[in-house]
Amino acid sequence: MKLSQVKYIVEGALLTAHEPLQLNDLKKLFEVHECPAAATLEKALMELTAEKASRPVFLQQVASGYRYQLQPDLMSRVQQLSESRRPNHSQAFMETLALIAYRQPITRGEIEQMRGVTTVDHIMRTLLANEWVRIMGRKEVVGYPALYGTTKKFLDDFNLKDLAHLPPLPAMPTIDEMMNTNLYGDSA
Amino acid sequence: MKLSQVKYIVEGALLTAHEPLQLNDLKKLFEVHECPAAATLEKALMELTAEKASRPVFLQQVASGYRYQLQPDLMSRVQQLSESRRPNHSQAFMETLALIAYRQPITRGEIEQMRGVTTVDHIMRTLLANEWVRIMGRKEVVGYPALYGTTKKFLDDFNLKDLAHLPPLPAMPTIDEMMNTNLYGDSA
Amino acid sequence: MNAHHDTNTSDAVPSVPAVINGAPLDELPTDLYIPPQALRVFLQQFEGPLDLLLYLVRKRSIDILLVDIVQVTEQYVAYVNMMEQLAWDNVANYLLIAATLIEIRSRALLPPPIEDTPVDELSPEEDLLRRLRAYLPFREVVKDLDALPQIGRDTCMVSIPFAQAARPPTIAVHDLSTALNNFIARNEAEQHYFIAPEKITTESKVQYIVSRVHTKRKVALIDLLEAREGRMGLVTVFIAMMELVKRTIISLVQQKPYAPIYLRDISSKR
Repeated sequence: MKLSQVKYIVEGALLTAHEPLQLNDLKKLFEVHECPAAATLEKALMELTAEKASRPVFLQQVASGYRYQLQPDLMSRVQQLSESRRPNHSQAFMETLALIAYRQPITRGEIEQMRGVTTVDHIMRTLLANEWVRIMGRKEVVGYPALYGTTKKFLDDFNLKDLAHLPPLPAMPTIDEMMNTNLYGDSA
Repeated sequence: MKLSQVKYIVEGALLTAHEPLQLNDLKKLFEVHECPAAATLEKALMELTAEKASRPVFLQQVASGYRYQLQPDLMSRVQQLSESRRPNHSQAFMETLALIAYRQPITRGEIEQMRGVTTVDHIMRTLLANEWVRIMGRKEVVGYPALYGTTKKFLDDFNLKDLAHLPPLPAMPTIDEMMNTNLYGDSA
Repeated sequence: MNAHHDTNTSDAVPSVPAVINGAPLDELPTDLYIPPQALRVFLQQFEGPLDLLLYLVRKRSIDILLVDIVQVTEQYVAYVNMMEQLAWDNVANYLLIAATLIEIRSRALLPPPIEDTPVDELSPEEDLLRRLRAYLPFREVVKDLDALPQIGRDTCMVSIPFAQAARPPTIAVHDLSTALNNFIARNEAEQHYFIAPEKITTESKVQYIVSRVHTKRKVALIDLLEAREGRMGLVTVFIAMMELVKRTIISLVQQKPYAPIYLRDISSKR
């Protein structure tokens, strides 16, 4: 595989990853037969790092691996924008966060199974990026899926002392209540 | 402000946004005195869109704005890194979605009448949980059944700018075509 | 059957609809006998009754408007009967189409009605054809819709985290519990909302009709129908009745057009 192609793949993965990636992670991007040598991967990373100057994001090596981050001179502008935008958290987003908060530790598969949806990718990304959610460990089952839980920042941002202070879940509604509750927010 | 600098700022904001950004959002990146004209912003977006070819991510306009997204040829590799499974939708699921998309607003009964099959609950549930479909109102007939339609998120998730960009619906076949044409790729 | 379907992406009806013991089953057996397991695999390829009907009609190149409808009907009803033995959820939908086919068949066998049918009213076969034709474009467009690059499947959004973003909380903590509650309630509601109807089988209706006809000799069709069983009950009684006529256990009597239809026991005369 040509270096340019290795760079293309590695850059794509790093730009869309929600946590820093290590060399070992990057190797998983390739089939066994096409996997580049460690030296090639490092060369690709070096070249991607060097592209820094004129681009708004740059590759940075941190303790837990490589990640792209925003140029510092753009930080205040972008922050200003994100604060002005009232993030329109979707129902899916709220439900996912609620499931993690009340049912932690929970795997992504469990969330998907409960919600019946497989496309929570961007939601998990946002939750991890917000640092409201973190990986707490791995579940001891096939595939060792990550177990997600809420962070201290989540507690801070929601003005909670600890998880015990989450509002209690009202008792399960009776069937009658369920039939009459306005579940979809429509004008039933 | 030079076009190159506008591009640099806009690209940085779009690469770090959690949701697609609209022109109005992008304007907030600039101080009042330096804010570029709408035409300049649009030119910047156009040029950024054109850079697509050799880059692993590219700028795409969808219903709720502009966003950077991964080249599809990299998706399966990137999925190796996360635990996300590739969602595969059944023909029944997609037919239901297609009927809602092309015939909205439509009731569940009308969908069932068209497909000749009772809509399975979990299909509607997944469509609603995915936020691809929402209840738009009630039909003014006995029982006031819910009228379903597609959401902006459906357009976003399918990379569509608006409903007019849906793939064209094939014309209703004549009886002759139905009997004789190779509609299904089978050899009937 | 949709439950089976949803675990895999089914394409349009493939040219080889099923593989049984390694051998492709690409023709409908002419004698209509398929081992039940094979039939199950075969029928799983179809999205529903319209799909199956379309397949039968096309494979046989049968003009649905002509008398050949008999052949398709028989085949269709045979499949539906087998399906019922396999206890599928979706049988009611198939039965409804079967009833329509039977109606078409019975009309084909009867002399044309004396009064002309109103022009703006479609005959059952025309209506069925119209439904098949209206359904096809949607069946087809799925390919194109599914080919669109989808977020989460073919692509994902780039959103590089930028740290130090001390965003003020924009969600009240109360919203969280509300979200989870709505979620739980919605799931529960949908799980309990649908009250499964009693299973009505052709066989049970056959026995019911036989017992009624046996004791009373002559029973009005209208007395066999129960409103609470709805469409499904109606269709099942109809099929059971046709079955009993075929087995020459009962005969149908009608004094004049639009008069009540009676079922008469003819088995005891033999």
